[in-house]
Amino acid sequence: MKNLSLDFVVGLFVIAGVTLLLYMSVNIGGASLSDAGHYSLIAKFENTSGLKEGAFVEVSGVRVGQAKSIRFDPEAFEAVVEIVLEDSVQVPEDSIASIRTAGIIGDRFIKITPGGSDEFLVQGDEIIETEPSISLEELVSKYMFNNE
Amino acid sequence: MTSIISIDNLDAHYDDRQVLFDVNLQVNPGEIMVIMGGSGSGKSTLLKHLLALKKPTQGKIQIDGHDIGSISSKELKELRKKMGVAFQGGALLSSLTVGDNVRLPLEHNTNLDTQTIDIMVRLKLELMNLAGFENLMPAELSGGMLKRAGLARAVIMDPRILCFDEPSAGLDPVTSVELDELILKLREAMNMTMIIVTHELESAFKIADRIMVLFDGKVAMVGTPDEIRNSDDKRIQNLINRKSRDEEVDGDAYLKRLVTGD
Amino acid sequence: MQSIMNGVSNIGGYTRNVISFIGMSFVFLLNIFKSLFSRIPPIREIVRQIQFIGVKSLPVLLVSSLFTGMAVALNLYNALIRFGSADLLGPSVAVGLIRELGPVMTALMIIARVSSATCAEIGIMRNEQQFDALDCMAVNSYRYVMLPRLMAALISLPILTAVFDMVGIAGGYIVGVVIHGESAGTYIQGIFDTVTFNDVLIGQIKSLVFAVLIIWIPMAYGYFLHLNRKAAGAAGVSHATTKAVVISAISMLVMNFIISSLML
Amino acid sequence: MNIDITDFEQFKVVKLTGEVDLHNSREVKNVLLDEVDKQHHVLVDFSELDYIDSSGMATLVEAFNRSKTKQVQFHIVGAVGAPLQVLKLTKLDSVFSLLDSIEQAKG
Repeated sequence: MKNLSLDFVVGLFVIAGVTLLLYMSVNIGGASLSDAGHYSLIAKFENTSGLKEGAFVEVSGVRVGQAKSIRFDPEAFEAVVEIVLEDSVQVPEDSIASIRTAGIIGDRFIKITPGGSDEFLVQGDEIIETEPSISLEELVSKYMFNNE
Repeated sequence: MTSIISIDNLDAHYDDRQVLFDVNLQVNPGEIMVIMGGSGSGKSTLLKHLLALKKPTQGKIQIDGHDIGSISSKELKELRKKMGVAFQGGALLSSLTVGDNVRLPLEHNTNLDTQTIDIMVRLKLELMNLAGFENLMPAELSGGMLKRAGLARAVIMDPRILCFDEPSAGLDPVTSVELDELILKLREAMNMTMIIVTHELESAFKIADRIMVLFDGKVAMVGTPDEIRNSDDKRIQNLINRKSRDEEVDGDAYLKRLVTGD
Repeated sequence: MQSIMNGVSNIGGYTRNVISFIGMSFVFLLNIFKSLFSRIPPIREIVRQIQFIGVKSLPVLLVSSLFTGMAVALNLYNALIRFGSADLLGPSVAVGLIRELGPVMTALMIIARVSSATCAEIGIMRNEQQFDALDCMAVNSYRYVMLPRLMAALISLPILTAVFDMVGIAGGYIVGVVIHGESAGTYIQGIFDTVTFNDVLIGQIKSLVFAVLIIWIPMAYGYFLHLNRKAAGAAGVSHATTKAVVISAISMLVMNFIISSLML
Repeated sequence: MNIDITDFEQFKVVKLTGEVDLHNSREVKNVLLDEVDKQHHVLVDFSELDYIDSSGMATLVEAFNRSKTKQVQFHIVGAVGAPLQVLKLTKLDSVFSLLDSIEQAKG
């Protein structure tokens, strides 16, 4: 009986602990256990400054996916961002991907502004129209430069 | 008769200090060999070498035909199954009950049924007058009981060789006599070869077939109890007559030790 | 002149001892891992050790994590409110806990509770010749004594770290939402939006590495107790325990920095 | 070690030859328990037995205990030398019924 209760307590500890770990990884951390239910698109930006891998993707302010990878294309001098979206989210082919900032010191995220086309992008397609991230300094210096 | 244990020209060191000098010993099968000496004489070190817990600086130890200096770890494991060791304080695992301690070698080295093991454990505990202590923890036992439980564990595999470190140290005279009788009974029934390390003269003379006397890491004498008693070696006579080791004091050397510590 | 010579050779001797101890400790760790493959690990012992390392650490961990979370939230709130960014409280507390404070504080609590006890226990086993006895019984003491503790630590620490993180975040919730009246939705949704799987992963990798460090070091100090002949016996055990705790804590913190900088 | 089983009157005589130790006591156990379970009266013949260790003794204790619940006779015959010493050392001579010869079992 003594051994049984020891086993029971330890078993409970391990089961509860692993559940908690999985909850943390999947729900809070947003790890996807499988690739099913998702597809990915490509968007090329002139400047992704401040955007991080794992940054979320919004359509109309709703979080629908995340930036999976960001790499530099040395030939075109562009940043290539791989965006992973849920299957239920369909993006018209003339949509615009732009990098925005949440709040003044908040994270950068990708905003997709849907276009009007009836054709939808599928796995591996590219969002042609993009707007790069705008840095505050650039904005300010532009304003000062124009005023000169 | 070929000897079951033979030690040839054994030297041993602790760091830079030499503790055994050219020790030689042959032990015959079924013999009770007592290794006797005062504290610091190197007898515990000798035992450590016999158990292959320490590597000799020089010399050879053969047990049951195996040179334990060059033995493979697999052979050593097999050899150790044939050897039982009872340590001075019992050396029972403090996290296990007495019963679990005694059954440990069986559970690790045999595939006997649990019930058979149970009965074997109780047989040995009965033998050591420890019936009913099976489920106690080692911390709940007295020193003498720990020693007997350690002995029970040492003989649980019915080893051919039993090594016993200080059987009577720290025991009251009655318990110590009981333990001596138990050792003799064990030898008679199981025909074990025994190596017993002790500093107790009385028990040594009672149980030994032969005695080896160590002084400062050197063998002073090996012989039967009678030969030892009749020896004219002054140090042995001092040991037997319980005289302190008065030596001639060299005044100059003494002064030097006091002043410089050398 | 003589004293300079002595000083130099003391340093040399000390260095030699340290290096040989480090070498032996690595062989020791290797032997533990090797014993994993020799036979079925002793499950009974592993369960017992999880009970000791994991289950019994829960109460102290719950209290310390709650107050750590609250203290962190309190400080962050006071800093963030100056920039008008109190809505970032949730994410800040969560990321700080999951990446840094959770693994480190959990490891520190386990060092205080388990490492010291383990070193003392193994040191006493060495003193009482229990390892000699195991050797003589042909029982592999690595497999029987060390492996269960290592496995139990590897299982328990990630779980304890997760508990610490979650309770700490709850502590932050108490300070931010209950005491200072920030919006509960902002606090919680901010965490969901900000914390990435990478953050959780780093925290968990840390807790696994710490688990090895803080159980291996005290075990090695206890196991090699007899080699330091100047400090044997009870004094040796207390000396080794103190040293093991200090070295465990320091190497854990150094390793924390290394992992953080490698995985940022 | 060898195990021979012969019949004598109402008894099965299990004769152990050689040495019983950790490696073969399980075999002895299977034979003895098997006979006892078949409601046979058992005589264990020790006369050719050179050595028996405590696992062998434990085995005999198990079989003897089983014989009591099955209410069959269980005797040890012709124990001399080392096996007898072991029986005496473990005080099992007071537990088992020891006979000098097989013929004794009849009366």
